[in-house]
Amino acid sequence: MIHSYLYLSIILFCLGIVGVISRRNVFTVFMSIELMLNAANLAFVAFARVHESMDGHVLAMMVMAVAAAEAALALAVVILLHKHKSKLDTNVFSLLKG
Amino acid sequence: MTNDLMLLMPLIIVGAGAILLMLSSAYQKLTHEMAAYGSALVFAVAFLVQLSACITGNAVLFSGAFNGLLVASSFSKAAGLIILACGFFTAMSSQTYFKQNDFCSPEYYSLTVFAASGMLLLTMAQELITVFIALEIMSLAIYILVGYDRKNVISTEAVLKYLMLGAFAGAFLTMGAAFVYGATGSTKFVKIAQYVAAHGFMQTPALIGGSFFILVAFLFKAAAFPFHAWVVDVYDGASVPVTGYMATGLKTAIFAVFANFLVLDASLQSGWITYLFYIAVFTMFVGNLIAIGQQSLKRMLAASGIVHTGYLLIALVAVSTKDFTGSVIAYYLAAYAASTLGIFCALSYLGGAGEKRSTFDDFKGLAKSRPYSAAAVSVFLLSMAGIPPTAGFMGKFYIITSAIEAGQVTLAVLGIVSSIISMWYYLRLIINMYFCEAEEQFGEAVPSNLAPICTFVLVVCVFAISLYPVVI
Amino acid sequence: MGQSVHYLGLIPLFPLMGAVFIGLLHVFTCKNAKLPEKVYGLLACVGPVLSFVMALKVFFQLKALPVDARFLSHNAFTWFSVGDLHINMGFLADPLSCLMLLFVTLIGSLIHIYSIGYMSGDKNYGKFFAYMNLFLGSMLVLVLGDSPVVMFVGWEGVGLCSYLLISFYSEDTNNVLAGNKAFIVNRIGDLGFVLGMSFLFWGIGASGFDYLSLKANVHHLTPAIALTVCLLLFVGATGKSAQIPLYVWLPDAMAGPTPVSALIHAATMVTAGVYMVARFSFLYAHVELAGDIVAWVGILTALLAAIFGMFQDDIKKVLAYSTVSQLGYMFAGVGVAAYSAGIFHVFTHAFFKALLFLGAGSVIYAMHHEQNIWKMGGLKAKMPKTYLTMVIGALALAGCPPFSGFFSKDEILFSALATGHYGIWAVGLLVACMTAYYTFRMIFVVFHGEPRDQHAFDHAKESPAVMTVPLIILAVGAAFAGFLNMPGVQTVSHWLAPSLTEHHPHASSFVLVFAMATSIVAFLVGIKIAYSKFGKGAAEPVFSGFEKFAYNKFYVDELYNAVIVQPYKAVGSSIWKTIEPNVTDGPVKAVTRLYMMIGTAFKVFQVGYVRIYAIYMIVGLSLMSLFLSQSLN
Amino acid sequence: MFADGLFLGFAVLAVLGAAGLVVFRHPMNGAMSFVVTLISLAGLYALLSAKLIFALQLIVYAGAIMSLIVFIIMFLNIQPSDLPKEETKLVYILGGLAVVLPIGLFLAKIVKSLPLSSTAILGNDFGGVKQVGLLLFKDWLVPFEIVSILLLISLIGAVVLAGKKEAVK
Amino acid sequence: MFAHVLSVIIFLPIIAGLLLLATPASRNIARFTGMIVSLAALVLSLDLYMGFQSTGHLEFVENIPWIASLGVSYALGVDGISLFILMAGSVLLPMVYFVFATKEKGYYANLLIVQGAMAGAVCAADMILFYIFWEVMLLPVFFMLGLYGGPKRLPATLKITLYTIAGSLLMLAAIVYLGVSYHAQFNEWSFALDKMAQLNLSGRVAAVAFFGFMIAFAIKIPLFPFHTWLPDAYTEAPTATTFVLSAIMAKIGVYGVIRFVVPVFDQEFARFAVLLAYSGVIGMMYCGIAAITQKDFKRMLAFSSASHMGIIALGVFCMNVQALTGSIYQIVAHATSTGVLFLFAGILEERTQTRTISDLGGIAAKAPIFALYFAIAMLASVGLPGTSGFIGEFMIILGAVKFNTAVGVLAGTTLIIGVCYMLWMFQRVFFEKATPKSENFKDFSLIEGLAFLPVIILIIVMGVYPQPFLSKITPSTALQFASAAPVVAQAASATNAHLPELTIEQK
Repeated sequence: MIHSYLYLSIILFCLGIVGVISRRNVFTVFMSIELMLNAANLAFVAFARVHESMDGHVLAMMVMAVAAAEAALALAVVILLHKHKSKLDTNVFSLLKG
Repeated sequence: MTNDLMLLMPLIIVGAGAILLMLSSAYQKLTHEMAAYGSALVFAVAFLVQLSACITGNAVLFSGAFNGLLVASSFSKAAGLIILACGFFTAMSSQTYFKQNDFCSPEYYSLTVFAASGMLLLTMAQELITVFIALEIMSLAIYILVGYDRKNVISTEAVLKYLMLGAFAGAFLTMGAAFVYGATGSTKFVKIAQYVAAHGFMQTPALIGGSFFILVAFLFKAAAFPFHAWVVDVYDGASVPVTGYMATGLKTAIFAVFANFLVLDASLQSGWITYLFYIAVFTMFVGNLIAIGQQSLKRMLAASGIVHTGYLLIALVAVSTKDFTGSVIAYYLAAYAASTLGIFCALSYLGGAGEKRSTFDDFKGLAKSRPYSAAAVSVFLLSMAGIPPTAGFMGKFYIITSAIEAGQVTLAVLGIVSSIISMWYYLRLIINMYFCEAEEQFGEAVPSNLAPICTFVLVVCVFAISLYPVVI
Repeated sequence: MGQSVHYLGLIPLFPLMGAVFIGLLHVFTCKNAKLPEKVYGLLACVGPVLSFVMALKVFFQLKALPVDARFLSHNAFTWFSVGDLHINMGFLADPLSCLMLLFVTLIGSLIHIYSIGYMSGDKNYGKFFAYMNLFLGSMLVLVLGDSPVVMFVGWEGVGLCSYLLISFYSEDTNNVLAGNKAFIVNRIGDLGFVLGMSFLFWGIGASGFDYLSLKANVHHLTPAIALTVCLLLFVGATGKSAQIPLYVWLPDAMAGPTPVSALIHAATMVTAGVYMVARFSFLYAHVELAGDIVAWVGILTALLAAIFGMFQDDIKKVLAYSTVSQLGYMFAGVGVAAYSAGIFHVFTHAFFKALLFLGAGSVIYAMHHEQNIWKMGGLKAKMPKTYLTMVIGALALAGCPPFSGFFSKDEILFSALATGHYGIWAVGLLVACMTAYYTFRMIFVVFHGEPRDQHAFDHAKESPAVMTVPLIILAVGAAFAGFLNMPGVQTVSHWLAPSLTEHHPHASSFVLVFAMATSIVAFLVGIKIAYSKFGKGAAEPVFSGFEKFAYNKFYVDELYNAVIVQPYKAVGSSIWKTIEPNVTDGPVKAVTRLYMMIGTAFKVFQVGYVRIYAIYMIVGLSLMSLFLSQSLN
Repeated sequence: MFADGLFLGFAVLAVLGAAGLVVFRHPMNGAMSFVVTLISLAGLYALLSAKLIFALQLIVYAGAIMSLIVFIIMFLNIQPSDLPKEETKLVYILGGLAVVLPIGLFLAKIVKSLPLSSTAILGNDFGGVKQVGLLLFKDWLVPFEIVSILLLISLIGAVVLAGKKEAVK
Repeated sequence: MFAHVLSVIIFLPIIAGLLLLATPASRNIARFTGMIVSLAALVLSLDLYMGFQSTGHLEFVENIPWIASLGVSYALGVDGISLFILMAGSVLLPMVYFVFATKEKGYYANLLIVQGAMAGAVCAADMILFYIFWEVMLLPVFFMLGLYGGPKRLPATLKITLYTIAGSLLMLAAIVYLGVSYHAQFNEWSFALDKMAQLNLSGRVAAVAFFGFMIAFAIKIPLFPFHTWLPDAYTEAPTATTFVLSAIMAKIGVYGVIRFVVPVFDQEFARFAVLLAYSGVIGMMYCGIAAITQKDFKRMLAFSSASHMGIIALGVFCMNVQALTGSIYQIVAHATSTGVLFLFAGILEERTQTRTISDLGGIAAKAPIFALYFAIAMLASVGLPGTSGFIGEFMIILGAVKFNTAVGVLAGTTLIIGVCYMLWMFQRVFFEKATPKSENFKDFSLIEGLAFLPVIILIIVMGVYPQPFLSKITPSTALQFASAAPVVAQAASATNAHLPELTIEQK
């Protein structure tokens, strides 16, 4: 039964990956990453349930904190990008190549 | 107890120093030069303390309070020393660099110190989430440093790429941690090791998957194939001192934790050897192939960084889980750090305002006007290329020896071949500096003497390290 | 073991020292302060004369010894010694080398004296005498060396000197080319010599590599090796002594000053090959086949050279070809195991050929370096001494009894007949006839008839005493040296016996008489034809058909040039123009090009789109997870 | 039964939300559908009897983080013109799914190999604030402390990168 | 004679050179420093030579542990084989400072460094130490070639550098392999040369390691077909560099073969000896024939040098004491003759401003002393008896004939090939009529004459009275075969089966 939770988390994780690699919209990309983190959290909590130890919960909290920090930074970067090009397209930013 | 405190002291000093710098940077009075000296001081002190702390074997820090999440070992100490030295030289060269480029503010230096604290944590962390957080501390600080030049779209692009992919990799790390937790019921290295010893590695699929994702994250940060693509652009976009810092300190920290994780158990390491083997080979060759075509020096160095990652992976493949000291890895990292930092130090004052000299051709005829700097740069390049009697050679020698001793003759030979391939793009710069006529003058005065001094100190280091024997 | 005498080493040393001394003197003075020629002349003659005196001393000391113990040796120092290879810088004087010693030093001294006059006024006077001394020294090393290796030192030394002296007038490219030709052809022979020595060493050299030990161990040699060694050594001899196929250098060598031609290319150096074969008589006597090959090569050379000789118009070329032909005789002699006969011919030939050359030199000197016989004529009135001496030389060469040439040549033919080599005897006889013809053709054209170039004729006059005196002395030798070994006397043969392994054929006196008679007839026929054609002066003939062919020496030089020289050069240029850049260096070039190509090609992957980088990651990941899920059970 | 029903509902919602996030063109729509996912995840946490996490998920994630994101999206008042024209979006998504499939299967395989265990709701003392808090401050002190550093850094980062010190040319 | 004489010989020049580079010294100071230091090194090595006991084993040994955990140590020592290469360097290099007066500071400094490095490579008794010096040797050459070379120097520089480094890196792998297998067999770490002989290696990996060494040395020597870097490098390099490369550095390649390959890989060596011998002899002929059509006398000398190296290498591969001794002797002889010839070529180039043979002529008349010296050196290089060139060449051919008849005969052709191009060049440059370029060619000054005199005398002495030198060499060479006697003997008998064959074909 617990497996279904894990399958779900896997599905979400994979959807997150798909979001990252298939979208050019900065926001979507970052949110997809958040989605992956959430999938991880779900796994943590599910496993905590399996082991009946609450370490998983703590870990999930930590992940949330990190996610928050990352999100803040990501948004700052997004603002910066928008200031420069007023575009949200990641492909616009490809001056560095070759 | 006091011993634990002593061992933790560098981290404490760095953390406190970082926070102090951050706070004091709120005052308008504090010029960024003072901040530079402050951070340098912090690094220096921490370095000395680290040096004074003598470690043999592993010492669990504050096992009571910290619950065994932080462990200091001779390896972590060595890594810590390298990291702190990198920080020190970065601060110094930054001071000179920002004489010619004005987008600096005191926070810059507090961030370098913060990054260092993250790296130190990474070397000592013995638990996955701690590792994750430390990694993020380090990475976030570096992201900010990379994007520090806000006026410059290039650096913004760099930070976008780095941040996005870094977070992406971080997600894998968490997922991996989750699976490891699911498999073993804990994320502490000790517990994991016990579990593996009890149940075996290949018999625990969740552990395989988890460690797989964790390795992916590490490989990404270490810029191994196929997770290497970002590194060239990000190095290119970042400002010179930051690039140097990333190339050396960050890599050191990553490989420290990588090794720590990999040597948890023999079966775990042997389970990954095959993959690491191929990854190492591809990393070396892809790195070389990217480096060959580059015109910009920073991009070339980034690519060569990939190649060196490959060599370090060889060392990881060859590493023995019994009585692991990591001396080979530490030595190679030190050698590599010395020469790479040296080059970036030199670039930070040779590059000119706004890094107007960045390609191979810009350095033609350097030897005429700046003989000593050219000589220093040549030394660093030779060290990277692994020509004796520089540190780079000894590092390569140790790695090959350990590889062959571990029975990885093929890998050793391939490593040799790749270093043959790499020869050309190192020599190319020397040839430009010495044998070509100058296209433009290097007339402008050196803004300040710190970076030059550091460069020559590092030249000394390159030779000193090469003569210093290590224990395998 | 024969007794050891220390002055043996001095014999070569005197001329060598002289060479060094004169050479340095010349080098350091030629630019600014020129020394008077007299100084050089005197210095130059000291060495040879002293050596000659020493040679006499050696001779008498040997004579004093009992016949079977007739050799003196001197071991100067260990030259080099590695493993079993022990080479001493040792000298050996036995009857054979003593004989050579005597006439080499004698004729050498005479020619040095002659040169004082001949070379007067040459701006490289000093250099010339340095070379001459050096040559004499090397020749003496060759003669006295007690092991093949030491002999080889002299062997190459004389080669070098002949190179230097042929290209003496180095302003003119042709002379230098002639010199190069001589040296290179000699080197081809030397290759044979060296290889021969190597085989000999690995055969029996381990226990001592000097002649005495070799002679002692020769029976240990397997027939195959023995034959190989003989033939290889003979290759060396053909090079040095201008036999087929390596004779081509000698006629060109006449580019050098005439005394050089007399000393090196007639009297001494070119006979080194014969001497060497005689030295190895213990080996050649061992191998019938080798002997026959030597004999046939010799006699054919004699024939060929005689044919060429009949059509030359350069006085020195005539003599050169006659030299080649006489050398052929000598090889025929040693080939049929009549070593003493061969050596004896060497001995007599040295006298009359040196004489002829010096006479020719004196003529050339008088005609202001005109060498074409068709520009001369009637000179006997102008230069009687020269004429007389030359006629003596010519008679000796043509084998007119009782001159020296007759006895020596006759003995060779006789022993060919006696040992049953009829073919060789027949050819030899023919050659004898031809020899008489071309010799007297020359004499008649040069000295008899009307002067063809009046102007030159008017200025021609007898040469100074310093030149004519040696002529006279040589003439005496040429006239009477023959009696030393006339049938029944055989002084020389007996003298040489201890150092040669030969068994004299016991032929009936009829054979002896027959041989003599036939060769006299041959001589008469030859001289008759010559007289009838050129006796009373004749115009320069125009050749056609076979004559033309022979006049152009059967186009052998052209052939060699086309078959060997040009291809060699072509290969050389093709190597570094075509093969080097494309074949040997090709792979390297290809690798570099590939390297650069890949380098530039790989930039494509760094597209700069962050999403693509993420895709790289994921693709890699999914591939790895594919493999991993295999490994999961 | 009831729990299973709830699980099913939440799961479907979560997946749909995630899919929406991936598919929608405008980030705002994406954000909204992502909120759905987050909330349903909170529900799932509750089902897994992780009470504190359930709360945090709602407060921190669905509350703070998402509102921050939405705020920024509004703040930048993105016109459709600013958005990238992703004509090939579908292709990429399908391709991405294809690429990701092996990873998913690999993970699924792992999960399959794990032992089954019930998900019955546990008593009060599991996942409650007190227990988790104790755990947090006793065993997990180090991560807790260093997270503070992390947040500090992100704070600086926000200031440095997005701060309005001088106008960006 | 004091304790660390070898270290001094090695490091005195290196340190002096580095100091010169580090300080803004004038070119004159640099030159005189060079003179003094190299002369000091010469004195020391002469002292060494006198004190040499010719035991056949290493002498003047210094051994200081360096990397204890890997058994790497700073170990030096010379035996009869290395002594002569060391001497060649010490004797020849001082000349350069006398002959070339007006070069840049770096020129002299780099020369000093390369001198020290070469001495180190020859004296090193530890493989790692050897490798370090071996690589360091290359760097000054790289800089001299690139900085002071001819117009087309850059490609030449790159080619020689990459080529050589590629080879030597492979050697590094082989060295490490040896060290590790020593550890595996004797359970102690060591890279000491003398211990490696005890290893018994076999199997494919051993063969690979063998080629790892062989290729490195083959490139350095250079052995056909790895010689393609040579003509460009020798031609473009400044004279002193060409001199160093041809006179000493190439020899260190041969030395390497004798030192590493023969004792350690005796089986592989015996197995591939014939192949190697052929490559040596083919190289000799190939380069010799190529030399005759060269228009540029420096390039011609380059080819001739390559050709001689082929013969020298052949001597090593013939696996008998005569040939080996011969090739060591030839090493010195060739260093003196060809090395000096390159210097003369440099002088010619400086005074006539041309390297084209056809631009020159009649120099013998203009400059008799120069011509005399040149002629003597040339005759030595064509191996005329009485000069140093003959002894070695003769012994090599002798040994080659024993080793394998065909190889021996081919090797003999060097007598002819060598003389062809040399005479041809001599004729064009020194004989014939003077050309505008060589019209007012200045003869040697007294200084130059005296500077070269010792070498010229050495050439003669080594030809006339070689035994004293040989007696110092032979013990070591004999030892070489004492160590690997059975294998080599069996191999020799295998390759020496030509005698019966011959008998058959004669019957």
